[in-house]
Amino acid sequence: MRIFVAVGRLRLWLPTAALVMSGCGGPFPQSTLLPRSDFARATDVLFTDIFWWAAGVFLVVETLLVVTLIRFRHREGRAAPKPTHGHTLLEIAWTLAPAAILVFVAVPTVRTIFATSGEAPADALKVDVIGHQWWWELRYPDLALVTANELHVPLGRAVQLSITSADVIHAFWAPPLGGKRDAIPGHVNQIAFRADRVGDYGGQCAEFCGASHANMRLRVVVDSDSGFGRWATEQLEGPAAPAPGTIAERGKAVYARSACIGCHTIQGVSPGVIGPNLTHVGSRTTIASGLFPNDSAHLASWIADAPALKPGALMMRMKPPLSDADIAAIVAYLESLK
Amino acid sequence: MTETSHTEEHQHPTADVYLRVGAVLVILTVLEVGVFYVPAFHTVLVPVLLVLSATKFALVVMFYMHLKADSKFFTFLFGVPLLLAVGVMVALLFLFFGALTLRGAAG
Amino acid sequence: MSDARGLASWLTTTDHKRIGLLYFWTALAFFLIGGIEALFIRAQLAQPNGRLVSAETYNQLFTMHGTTMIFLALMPLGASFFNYMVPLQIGARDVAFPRLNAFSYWVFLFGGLFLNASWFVGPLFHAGILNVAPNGGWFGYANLTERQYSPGPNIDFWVLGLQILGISSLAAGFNFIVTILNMRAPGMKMMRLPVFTWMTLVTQFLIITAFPVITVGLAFLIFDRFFGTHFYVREAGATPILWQHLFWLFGHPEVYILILPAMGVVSDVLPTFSRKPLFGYPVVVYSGVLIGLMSWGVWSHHMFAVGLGPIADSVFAATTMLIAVPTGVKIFNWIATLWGGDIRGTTALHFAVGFIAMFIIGGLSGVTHASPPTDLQQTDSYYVVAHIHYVFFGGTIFGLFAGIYYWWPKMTGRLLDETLGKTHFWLQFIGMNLAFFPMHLIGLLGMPRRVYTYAPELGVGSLNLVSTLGAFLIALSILIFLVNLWRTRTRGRPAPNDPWGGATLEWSIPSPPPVYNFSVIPTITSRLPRWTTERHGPMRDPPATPPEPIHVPGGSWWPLIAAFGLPVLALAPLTHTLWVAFAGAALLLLGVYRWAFEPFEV
Amino acid sequence: MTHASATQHHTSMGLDNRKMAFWAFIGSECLLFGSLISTYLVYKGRSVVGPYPNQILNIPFTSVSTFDLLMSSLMMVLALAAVQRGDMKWGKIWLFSTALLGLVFLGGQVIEFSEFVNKGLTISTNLFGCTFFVLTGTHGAHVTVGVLWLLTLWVRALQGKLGPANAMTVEITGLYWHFVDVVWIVIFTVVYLIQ
Ligand code: HEA
Ligand code: HEA
Ligand code: HEC
Ligand code: CUA
Ligand SMILES: [Cu+2]
Repeated sequence: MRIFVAVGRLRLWLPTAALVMSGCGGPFPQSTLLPRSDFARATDVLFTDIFWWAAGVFLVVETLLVVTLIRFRHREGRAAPKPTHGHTLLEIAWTLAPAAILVFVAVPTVRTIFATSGEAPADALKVDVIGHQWWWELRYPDLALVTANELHVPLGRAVQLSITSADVIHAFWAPPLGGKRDAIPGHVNQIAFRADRVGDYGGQCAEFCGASHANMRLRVVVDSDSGFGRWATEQLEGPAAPAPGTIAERGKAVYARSACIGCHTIQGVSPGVIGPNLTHVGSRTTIASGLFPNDSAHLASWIADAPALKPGALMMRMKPPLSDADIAAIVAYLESLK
Repeated sequence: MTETSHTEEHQHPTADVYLRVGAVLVILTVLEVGVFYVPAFHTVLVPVLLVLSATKFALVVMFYMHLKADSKFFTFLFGVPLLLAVGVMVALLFLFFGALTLRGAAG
Repeated sequence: MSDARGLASWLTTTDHKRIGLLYFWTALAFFLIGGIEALFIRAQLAQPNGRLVSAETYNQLFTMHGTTMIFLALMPLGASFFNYMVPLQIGARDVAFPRLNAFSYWVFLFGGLFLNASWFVGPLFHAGILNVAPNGGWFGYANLTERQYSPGPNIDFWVLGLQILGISSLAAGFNFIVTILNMRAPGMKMMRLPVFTWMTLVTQFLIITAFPVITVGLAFLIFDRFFGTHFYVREAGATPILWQHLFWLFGHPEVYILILPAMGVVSDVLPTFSRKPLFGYPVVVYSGVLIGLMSWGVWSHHMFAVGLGPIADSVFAATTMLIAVPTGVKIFNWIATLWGGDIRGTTALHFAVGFIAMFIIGGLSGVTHASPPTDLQQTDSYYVVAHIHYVFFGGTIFGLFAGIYYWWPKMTGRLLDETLGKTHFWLQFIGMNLAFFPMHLIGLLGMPRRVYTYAPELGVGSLNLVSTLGAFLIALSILIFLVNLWRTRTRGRPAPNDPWGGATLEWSIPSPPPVYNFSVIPTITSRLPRWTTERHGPMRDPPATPPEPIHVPGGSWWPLIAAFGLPVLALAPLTHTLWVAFAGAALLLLGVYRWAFEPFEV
Repeated sequence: MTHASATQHHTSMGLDNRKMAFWAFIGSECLLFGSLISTYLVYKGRSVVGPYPNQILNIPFTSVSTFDLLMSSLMMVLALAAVQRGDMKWGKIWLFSTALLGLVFLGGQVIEFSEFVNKGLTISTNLFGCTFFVLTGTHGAHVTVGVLWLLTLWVRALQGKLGPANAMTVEITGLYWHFVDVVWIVIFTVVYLIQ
């Protein structure tokens, strides 16, 4: 058993092979083969284990098949084959052998099921993850902090995600940190993990959820402990008030009289809950659930016509349309909300 | 699966048997409704009702549908899916009411 | 009537052989449609940020691809062999209920046309063409498929279409169960049945037990969508997970419905071409029965990410892994059949061996799915897509192609060209590995399934390109197959009764068989009636001309008319017109009544 | 209903083709009703608004319906026995009374349903309404088909086209009818008595 786990670790060639084959090099931000948390490591070890058993079975059976085909291929003049009908001992053997192998797969499987069942220690950082068509709402109940699409977690500290959905079924998946769990309306699913390397990882909704399922992405940022504290403190502050006379201030006024307030929350400015909380939207690196960089050009075209950028996006085109100047003002305002 | 190549004329029960089975069915139904109304039975209501209705079920199937006397193969053809259906029902109840789960989300 | 030609004779036919051919050509057409949909999918995904089709179109493409391949291509391709071969293999003149058989076919055809009509009828619903085809995936998870989240007619086509197709499968199921159990020639004991027939029997049992469950699940969805019920609506206290249970209770047996016939074909082809009886016949048969039974206890392995709790996950992991045992037993028996044989490398044998080689890969990736913790990283990613295609394409399709090359001479009287056949095989073999093997890695590297686009940063662009090339290589191989079919029509070598030296009954009669199949119903004394075994000499083939005249029943219009009632009925909710419902019901009733009281003799 | 094999005398298992098909059909129906009943059970007590079962189910009334359906099963076997011994006079009477009792049952269901609707329970009111109406409605649809089928046989009998030679047809009708009855036995217990 042990031996095989050890051998399994040698299977580092897998990601390497992928690197070679994909040619483009670079990191794989959503790879399941580069685990970055205890949860992901546990499943990866198990996968490695099963992989080698499977590879062994594959080699043995395919070799047997090929050897048989070559050895007993038709040759002129070969005597008629002996009509064997069966062999009881053989049958028993090839029933028991796979069954025995499966025991070696099943036992660690069950152990890992219980180890990864989502229970975290009491002091874990709690995050509520709520799937929406097609973005992620993230709430840190203990910090009274609400954000969207970019999950920040501290290095080395247990994190407990409570996952649910506001509309249809989604699935939360940040591969380097661990396997997915469905976000189901009316249910709460849990994932617990402890990230073990600082970094910026990709993730994505994995359950088909309608038009923009492909565009329901996610970023997970594992911060150092102090980095996380800094981020949290910033997020907890009220929204920055734009300096008087700036274009951003005008943007705030346009925002406050536009439809935006019906859907978006900016602390102290608007209470909407249909779209992502924008209180600190300027501090995020991407918009529209990880689709576009958070820059003025993208913000402007997003505000002008979101569904054109993201099929089906539930932030419809503004009617009546905002003027370019108004949009520019709003963009300036949003960018000021660090 | 047996190999019967000869055609058997199965002996169907007589009207007399049918009537008697009918009488038992009526009595069982009266019992069921009775049990339902007697408060003293409420703790054991569910098992009692299940037994009574399973008995009725079996009586109709065995006598009116002739499974008792007819080819065993028909019993097989009916019994296997029936067992599957019961199994599915039990499994779903377990899955939904959490008896099988520590913290299942399905319930 | 017997040898009648012309359109009407096909529309009214009750001859299992003609119905088998109808199934074959219809299913082949749907296979090409499903394949073309796959090519669009692959072209879109050839590189990151693909722009060939829109998100909406893509969602329709993969939904219709999966639905078409499963319900309109593979199941009916299997059905074409059930129809054509089972009566021949058991020594019968027809199936037990020939008109019910015709009914099944017509219902299937109308159901398939109904589903695919959705591509073109957008304008009737104030939408563009290519706009209202089903778009919820082949397992149509509620509550996305509820009216609230899918307001258009897309999902309506899907639920109503599948409901119609279910009726077709159920009717055929009862028919073939009775046919196989009750219409066997004298001496054809159960344990002498060819394995293909045995696996057909198991498949039919799975059909008649699994389809009612999806019928109920779909009925709930239909009620939710049209009549305001809340079977899958969270706000009413219900849960969308019920749909998942009902769907997979059906869905898992369904995947074995798709593989068992192919396993049957392989079990018949290997002995013929290694000139050796099937090794461990009873074990192969019983393991098939066991697989059928066990397939009822594993459905939640499609729901590991749902969070059923560690105990349920462990139970379903264990039952799922256990299925590997009877499946493995089959594989080993097949290899043992080849062992010591005199293996003739015909195209049919190539495909049968290809089945074994490729199915193992799919089965083993299935075992990695069966472990819930590892599946959490794989489910809903391309790794699952790889698994699906190794078992469906590497398994079912290879098995069915083995059947086509094996039985084509019997069905048409012409041998397919072997050179073209082997070219087809090798291109398809290489193509499928290019297309589907990289998907394992694509999935492990984090690409979810059912995405119309992916970011270049994922690093899976080149792998996807390879996969797309593989898909087009498969298309090329299929084109070669079509050329082979076409050439063979006129230029194929005429087939004798028995071009391969087969052991089973279908080879004892002319190719193609006469309407009455057997001039004299044979009496069977051995499992390999046409071979010399230790205890038996080969049987004498039935005489070329029947010693006494054989009465062949005429055709009937009523199955067609009754079947036509179903799509009409399905139109009623779609068009919100009550009289259409009455018209459909009237057609159905009329058809059934006339059919029930029409004189018809066998 | 198909007579395709009516003239088929020899079968491998010595069993009638149609009867075998019909038992397979009944097996299949087990899973249909099994799924419906499972759904009823897993959704039991999950309705978020009333009316709830104990406020609305009328046990005495349904007990009478249940009795009625049981008696119709008895009539059905008596009809079969009569047809088998060639007593077409009683055959007709029993067939007709079976159908009649079936109609009474359906009438009861119509009364029950409309009373529920009056009391505010429709198919879309709550989960109880959804599962109750779809389950009992599916059963009612089966009864309706059975009544049509029985009446068809009865008319054939009146026309003199039904005799001991068609006893198998009557037997199969009976199988269907009794199966619909046993499903009701389960529904009566699970839906009405076990609240
Ligand atoms: C023909 C169809 C077919 C077949 C035969 C199988 C066979 C198997 N499948 Fe597969 N499966 C599908 C079609 C099929 N599957 C489809 C379509 C889906 C996806 C549906 C969707 O989401 O769209 C799916 C998904 C699926 C899942 C869910 C994945 C997910 O969505 O997360 C799982 C999980 O357990 C699974 C497991 C298995 C297993 C264990 C087998 C076993 O039966 C395999 C057994 C065979 C072998 C193991 C190889 C031979 C054996 C030996 C040589 C013996 C020695 C072996 C060992 C000791 C291991 N399958
Ligand atoms: C059942 C069998 C089956 C078969 C045979 C196939 C065959 C193929 N499948 Fe499919 N597939 C599924 C069942 C099947 N698939 C299912 C169930 C899903 C899941 C759907 C869902 O998620 O809901 C799926 C999903 C699926 C996806 C994932 C989509 C997504 O998640 O976004 C992809 C992607 O590459 C794919 C590709 C292919 C390819 C390239 C083939 C090829 O093998 C196809 C080969 C065939 C051809 C290429 C046809 C040949 C045509 C010609 C030669 C042209 C001739 C033209 C004329 C005569 C006019 N399939
Ligand atoms: C009908 C509701 C609605 C209105 C009105 C609306 N939005 Fe949105 N907004 C959304 C939704 C929903 C999203 C998430 C869309 C997605 O990512 O799929 C969103 C996303 C955004 C985002 C990206 C946030 C992120 O973190 O990814 C910005 C910025 C934004 N909206 C700004 C605005 C502005 C400015 C206005 C007014 C001019 C506005 N919205 C009006 C619903 C709305
Ligand atoms: Cu959300 Cu897919
Ligand atoms: Cu499965």
